[in-house]
Amino acid sequence: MAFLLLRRLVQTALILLGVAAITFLLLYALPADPARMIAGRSATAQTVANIRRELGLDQPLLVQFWSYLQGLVQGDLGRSYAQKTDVGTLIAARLPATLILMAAGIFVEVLLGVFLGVVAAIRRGGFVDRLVMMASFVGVSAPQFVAALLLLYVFAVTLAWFPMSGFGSFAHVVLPALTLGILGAGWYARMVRSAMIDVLNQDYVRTARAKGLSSFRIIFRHALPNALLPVIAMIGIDIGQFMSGVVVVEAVYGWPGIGQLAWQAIQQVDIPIIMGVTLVSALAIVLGNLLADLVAPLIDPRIRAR
Amino acid sequence: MTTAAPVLGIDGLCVDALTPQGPRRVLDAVSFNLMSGETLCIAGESGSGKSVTSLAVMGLLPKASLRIASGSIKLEGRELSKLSNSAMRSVRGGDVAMVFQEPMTSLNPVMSIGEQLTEAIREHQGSEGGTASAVALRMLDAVHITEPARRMTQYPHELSGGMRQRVMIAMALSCRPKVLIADEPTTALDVTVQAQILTLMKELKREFGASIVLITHDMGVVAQMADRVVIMQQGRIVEQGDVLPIFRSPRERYTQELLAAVPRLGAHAGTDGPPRIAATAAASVPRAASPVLSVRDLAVHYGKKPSGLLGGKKLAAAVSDVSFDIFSGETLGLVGESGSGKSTTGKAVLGLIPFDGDVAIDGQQIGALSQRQMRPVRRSAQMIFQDPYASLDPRMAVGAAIAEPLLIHGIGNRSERTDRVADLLRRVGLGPDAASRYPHEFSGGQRQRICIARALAVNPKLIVADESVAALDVSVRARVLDLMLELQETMGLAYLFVSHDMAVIERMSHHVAVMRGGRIVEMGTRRAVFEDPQDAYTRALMAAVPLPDPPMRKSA
Amino acid sequence: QDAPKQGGDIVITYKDDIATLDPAIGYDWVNWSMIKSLFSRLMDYKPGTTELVPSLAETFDVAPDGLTYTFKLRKGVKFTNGREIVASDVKYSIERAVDPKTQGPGAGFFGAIKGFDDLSGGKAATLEGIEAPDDATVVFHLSRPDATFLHVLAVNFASVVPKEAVEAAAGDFGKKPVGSGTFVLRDWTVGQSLTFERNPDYFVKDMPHIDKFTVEVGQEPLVALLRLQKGEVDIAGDGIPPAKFLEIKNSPEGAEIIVDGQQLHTGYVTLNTKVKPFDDVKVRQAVNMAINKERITRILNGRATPANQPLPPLMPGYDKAFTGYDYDVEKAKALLAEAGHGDGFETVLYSTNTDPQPRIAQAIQQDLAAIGIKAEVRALAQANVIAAGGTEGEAPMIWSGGMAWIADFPDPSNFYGPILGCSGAVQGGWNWSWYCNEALDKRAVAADSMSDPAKAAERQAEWGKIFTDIMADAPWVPVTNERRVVAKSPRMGGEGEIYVDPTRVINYDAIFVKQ
Amino acid sequence: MQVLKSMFRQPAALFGLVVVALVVMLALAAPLVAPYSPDEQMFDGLTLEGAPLPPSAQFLLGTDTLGRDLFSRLLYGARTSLVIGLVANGVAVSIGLMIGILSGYMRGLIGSALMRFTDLMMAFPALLLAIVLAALLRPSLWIVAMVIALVNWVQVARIVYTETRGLVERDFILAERSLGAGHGRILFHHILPHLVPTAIVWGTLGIATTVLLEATLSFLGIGVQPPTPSWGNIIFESQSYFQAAPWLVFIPGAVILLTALSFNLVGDALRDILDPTQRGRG
Ligand SMILES: Nc1ncnc2c1ncn2[C@@H]1O[C@H](COP(=O)(O)OP(=O)(O)OP(=O)(O)O)[C@@H](O)[C@H]1O
Ligand SMILES: Nc1ncnc2c1ncn2[C@@H]1O[C@H](COP(=O)(O)OP(=O)(O)OP(=O)(O)O)[C@@H](O)[C@H]1O
Ligand SMILES: [Mg+2]
Ligand SMILES: [Mg+2]
Repeated sequence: MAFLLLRRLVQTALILLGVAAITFLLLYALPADPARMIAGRSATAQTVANIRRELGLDQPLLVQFWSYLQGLVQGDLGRSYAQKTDVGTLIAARLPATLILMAAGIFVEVLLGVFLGVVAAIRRGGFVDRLVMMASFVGVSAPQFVAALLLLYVFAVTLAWFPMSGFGSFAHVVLPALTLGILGAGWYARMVRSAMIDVLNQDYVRTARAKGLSSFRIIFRHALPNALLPVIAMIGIDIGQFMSGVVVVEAVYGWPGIGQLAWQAIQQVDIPIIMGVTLVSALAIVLGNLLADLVAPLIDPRIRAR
Repeated sequence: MTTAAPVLGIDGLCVDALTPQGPRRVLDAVSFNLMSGETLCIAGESGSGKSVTSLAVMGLLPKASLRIASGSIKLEGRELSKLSNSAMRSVRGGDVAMVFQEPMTSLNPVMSIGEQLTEAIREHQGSEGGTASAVALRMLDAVHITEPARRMTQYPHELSGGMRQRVMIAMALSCRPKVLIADEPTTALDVTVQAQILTLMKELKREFGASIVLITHDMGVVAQMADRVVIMQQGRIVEQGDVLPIFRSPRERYTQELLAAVPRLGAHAGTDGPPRIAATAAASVPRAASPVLSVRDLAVHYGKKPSGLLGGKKLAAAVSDVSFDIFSGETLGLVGESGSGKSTTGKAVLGLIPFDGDVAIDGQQIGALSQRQMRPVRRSAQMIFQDPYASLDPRMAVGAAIAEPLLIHGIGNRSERTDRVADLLRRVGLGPDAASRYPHEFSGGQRQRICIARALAVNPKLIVADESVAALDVSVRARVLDLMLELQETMGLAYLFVSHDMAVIERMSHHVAVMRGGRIVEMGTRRAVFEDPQDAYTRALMAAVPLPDPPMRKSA
Repeated sequence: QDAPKQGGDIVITYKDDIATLDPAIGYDWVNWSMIKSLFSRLMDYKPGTTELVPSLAETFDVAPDGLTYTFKLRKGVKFTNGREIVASDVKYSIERAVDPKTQGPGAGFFGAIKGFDDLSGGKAATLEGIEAPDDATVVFHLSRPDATFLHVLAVNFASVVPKEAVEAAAGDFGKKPVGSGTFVLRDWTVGQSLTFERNPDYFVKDMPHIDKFTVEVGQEPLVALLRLQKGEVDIAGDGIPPAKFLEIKNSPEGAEIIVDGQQLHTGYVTLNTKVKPFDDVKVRQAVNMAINKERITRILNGRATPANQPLPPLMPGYDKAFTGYDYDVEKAKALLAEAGHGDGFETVLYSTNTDPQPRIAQAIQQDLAAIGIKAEVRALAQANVIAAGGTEGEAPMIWSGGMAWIADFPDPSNFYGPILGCSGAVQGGWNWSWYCNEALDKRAVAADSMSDPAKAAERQAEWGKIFTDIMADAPWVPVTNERRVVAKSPRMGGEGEIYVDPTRVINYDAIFVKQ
Repeated sequence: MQVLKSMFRQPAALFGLVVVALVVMLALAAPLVAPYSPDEQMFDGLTLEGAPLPPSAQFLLGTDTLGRDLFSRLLYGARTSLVIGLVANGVAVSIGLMIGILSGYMRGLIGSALMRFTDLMMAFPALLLAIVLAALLRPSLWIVAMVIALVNWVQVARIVYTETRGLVERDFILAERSLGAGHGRILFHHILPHLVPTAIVWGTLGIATTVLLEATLSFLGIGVQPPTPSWGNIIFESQSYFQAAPWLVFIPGAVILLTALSFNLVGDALRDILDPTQRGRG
């Protein structure tokens, strides 16, 4: 077990290295010149050249990458071009917000999705099932921006149950998490529904019923765990999405997460920040997947670690 | 005989199977009563509707495919078929408990044995965790499972077929139900355990006044257990009555046939091999110089391989020091305690699980072969798995499943394959319409026959048959066994024949090996082992075989 | 208008994070006005106007040859760390802005100071052109006359910073700024908010008016507006998004909320003079006539006015009499035919991808189609458009919206060099028309040398002429002069101009709360 | 044929089938059906203040912020969006299925390497790839389709991988091996069919999300460029107008929803028909 973990950690490091290398390459394939973005419109060619030299952008690509890696091993993510601050500090400042939103969002998503999926599977073909199906499609077809604003209108402006914007208290996290949860729950609901339909036809569910167990226990203790494998995988995937891809919701609710940082950095070609965010979210994704792989055998004892 | 109202009364029960072609009647006007403290045995043809009847009583018919068309089911005068779901819940498990036919798929793969046992106890007796698990442990002990405490923490896939069956029984008995419906409860058990289980059920009946519906193919069990007997065929009850009259003077033709077909231990005493079936076969095929299957020092460990760095789990051998040869045209019968490693041996000799030691099929060491190199070997060596349902792809029509080995090994063209499938189905006693149906639409015995047909499809040289006739009623079983013998004679097939039914072993085997605790404790010719058993365990096995004769029970 | 009242805390929102508050580095329109308020400079502008006034300097004196500027510093002005400002601080601050190590974008502004090339080329550590003969006197020696030099001393890059604080911050001065402006940065929660408090020791009495302002970043403009309407926010810094503009404008409280002011901005389409067929002046003129600017201002809900010359109306030198090219499809077609493109041609029009820019690009696209020019619109992230513009032969047409020139200081010269002069028509430059007219360049240099304040009017006229003359070559299609729209809560007081200050966007020093 | 017949028996599936057919036909017949050119910014398509017009007899579904007819744009947009939703998403699901199955099935080095490759692809910022491609290539529908396929397959692969890992441990796979079935046969005849439900979920929910994703990508400059309409960019262009001009957001949103839903209805019916364990239901 420990050995396996060790192996996966080494693989994780390799994946991160791969991500770093590809990202670096891609960023330098961009025609946009970070030095010019920093220098702005009034700068003379000399100023631009100076900035480029100071940033080390005039070095060969490999040299740049190498020195980046050297910094990386020492835990140094570099300095932002535009903000002239440690990238590590910038990311660390936003990490708590991202992690909180991730946890809350996934919580809502999974809770809602699993619940709806189970209900739909039980009431298969019925009205409730249709309704859940509709709802899940509304969720995935809704543009995030509009959905977020609608929720904001209803719950923050009209009802004033929650603050409109900001970060700090539990009330603040409710709406963004709800938005993400509602939009993402459709996936879970559909996956759970189809897995549950399969499981509910299995003999062991029949056995459980023969024991006279409550429907609740049959569904949630006997059937659901057998349908959870894809959900676990989905959570692994979602961790990645949340680490880098919730710009819109963050923006609408003024949530100081990493998404906004990344988005701004991309606009400004602030390579160190892009690299930093990429690596951090890559790490989260790999860890998420690792977690999913480790949890799967716990849920299904038949899957023994290979 | 009391005149009191029956505990369970079934009257005119009709069940339809819903098919794309419209409803098909699988139960037709079934009526019988179960009196308090009585044991009612249902015997009959495979696929005759025994399991469907019991499912109907439990209210557990699969909604998607089976539906009660008419009739009533009354428990102590209460109509069950009209009960609400929640009212039915307290009946299930508490008043009526059931042991299902297929233990492999009837246990939840992701829950530990302990949890599956205790939850029912808690549900119906409201005992706290501690007492519930104490009860569970006691029940496991009562069904004679080895190391019951360890089993509590294990998962179904880690248990042998027989162990799972015993878990199922323990589960059903743990709540002390008024009515116990047991669908082939002892099919997968060796006879010594079977005897113990049957005793247990009798005790239960005596202690708690429970009534029992016992579905079984084993006329020995019927004779030993039944107060009354119901004989079913094609969804109908052909005969019912007290056990003695039925055994003594069966009225219906089918009942007569059924009883006539019952194999009796010792029927073949004094002979060396199985009886000859095919008149056309050569008088005697000379024994080949080299064996079809040669096994030396086989050992199998379950669990993780120890990994160099930090060490893995400590491994217990499920099988060790197993060596034997099987020559073509011969059968090695493998008997033994449940969990003794029979299935494990069977899987290992076909290279389906990792093993240590040497296994040679047709002279070829399989340990070192790649998947590709294995393929021709697979054609000549087939396996019939202990659990037919689990070993069939639920999404593949039965016809396709049987044709699959043909396809895999590139035998015949499309129409030849269709013909071959139809032929095989006929030979194992299934209608040609079976080809287009799916595994879940069959009875346990029918599925077993499908698996046999699939193994026979490619005309292999060696078949590992793991309890492969356990779920068949005696008449079909006799036909299937005859078929297997005939193939052996005509084509020189070799069998590794795993069974707990001593009569069947006696009928089929040239040689017999007895396993216990992962080792072979006794091996020899059939005659030697059956007529002069050396090992104490073998002797116990012989003694425990139930005799299909009610009066003898009384005098015993 | 009522007189400014003292006191009050306000909340301001922006979408983008504040990059830095280091005056030598910060160069976007959001931090520009904050830096202005954190620091002081020798020169500054009267709030809401383009009028230069001495600030840290008490008096100044320009030598007749225009090559020497002498400033006398105000006495007793202190940095917020308590130390008094001396002349050497001015010298240090400007040298810091020029020093390549600082990686500051504004170095080029100081190009006229003697020794600039040595310092920026890394050959010297100081600027020989700045002298601090005593604590109260700073003397600048220029290598060429520069009529905009006083403006240069008013841009943020000329802000005076204390050396000890810069060094103490160890490279993080942008997050821990120390200056002598109207406000002090009290708190900065990265990614969330910044709090500025008034500097009680500011050298002008009763400046600033408010006690404190909190800047919340990462705020979606639409939401900021909602919060403003609920009273949670006092100024929505990003203004009113197009989608909301009409609704707010036509609402009863609209007039109170909307501040709509002119800025030094022109939106234009560059026509790449090095790319066929835009190398033909007739084609460029035809394009100028083809674009229906009225319609575009309508799409912008009337928040802009049609433009006909590069200079915006607020800029000194703007020629009111000039009418440029009128919208005339027939004439445009005729010109195209004359140039041999009667059947039209295909080309590409770049634009940034933030609303409403792609929409305007599409409006232009449709107008071009009317005279037979099939333009493919390519809406990209800003950095990519800038890269395409600065690559020779790459982008035939660029709609400048979103990146358009907003002047650093209110002088016409600021609208020429990088964007229309030969010096900008280089790889990586900002002259996306790649227009280089040596004769005009010479006239521009000449005009900038007229540093004698007495000749200011003459210089302005000459600059105005340069820009109208450029239009004869039509390297641009001046399309609109956009007004800036800021939303403020009704309790905020002050003229519109201080919310849309031509030199600093929001003038935090001048705004006040009405109570 | 049998399949089609079974489908006609289910009202939901029939509804789905009809909508799908309608959408496809309308997309093909857009030039014949559309009342205006999708790109024409009509003079009378905006109010004097420059606001878009709500649905009316003249403009059936109203106009957008440039004064173009929304109905016509939706018709033409169907072409782009169907390609994205069906082709791009279809390719993504197929690749994901393939790689997921393989990595879940294969033991040892290859399986593990495949999964790590998927992890790598997943950890890699797709947005960045899109931006770089946008900057380097001439944007086109096919490039955006390619990027979407490239981005989306990974997630499918992940799910399929986990499910496959559960499936290979089932007894019938062991039974297949005993018959001598090769890897290919086990993979495609015995594991793949069990993944059909998953594939249908992703295939149909994916239609909606990829249609929206396309808009994000066009926004980044890759993919269809203005004024070519797609359902996604119609919404995106006007999403902040959802109050001022709700028809600009909610009508295309409903169209996407309805289309994805209809495909799902068809897919679900197909799955039920193909899934023997669900047969016989009334
Ligand atoms: N889910 C189902 N759908 C359709 N037909 C079914 C289904 N289950 C059972 N059948 C059919 O109903 C009949 C009775 O089956 P049942 O399982 O009761 O047989 P059985 O008497 O228990 O046989 P065995 O001894 O082989 O277990 C069989 O013909 C079987 O094929
Ligand atoms: N996958 C597994 N993991 C761990 N232990 C296992 C596994 N499969 C079987 N065993 C153990 O191996 C031993 C032998 O099991 P096997 O299935 O070979 O018994 P068997 O002789 O076939 O019994 P039965 O007659 O009950 O089928 C048992 O103790 C069982 O618990
Ligand atoms: Mg049965
Ligand atoms: Mg076994």
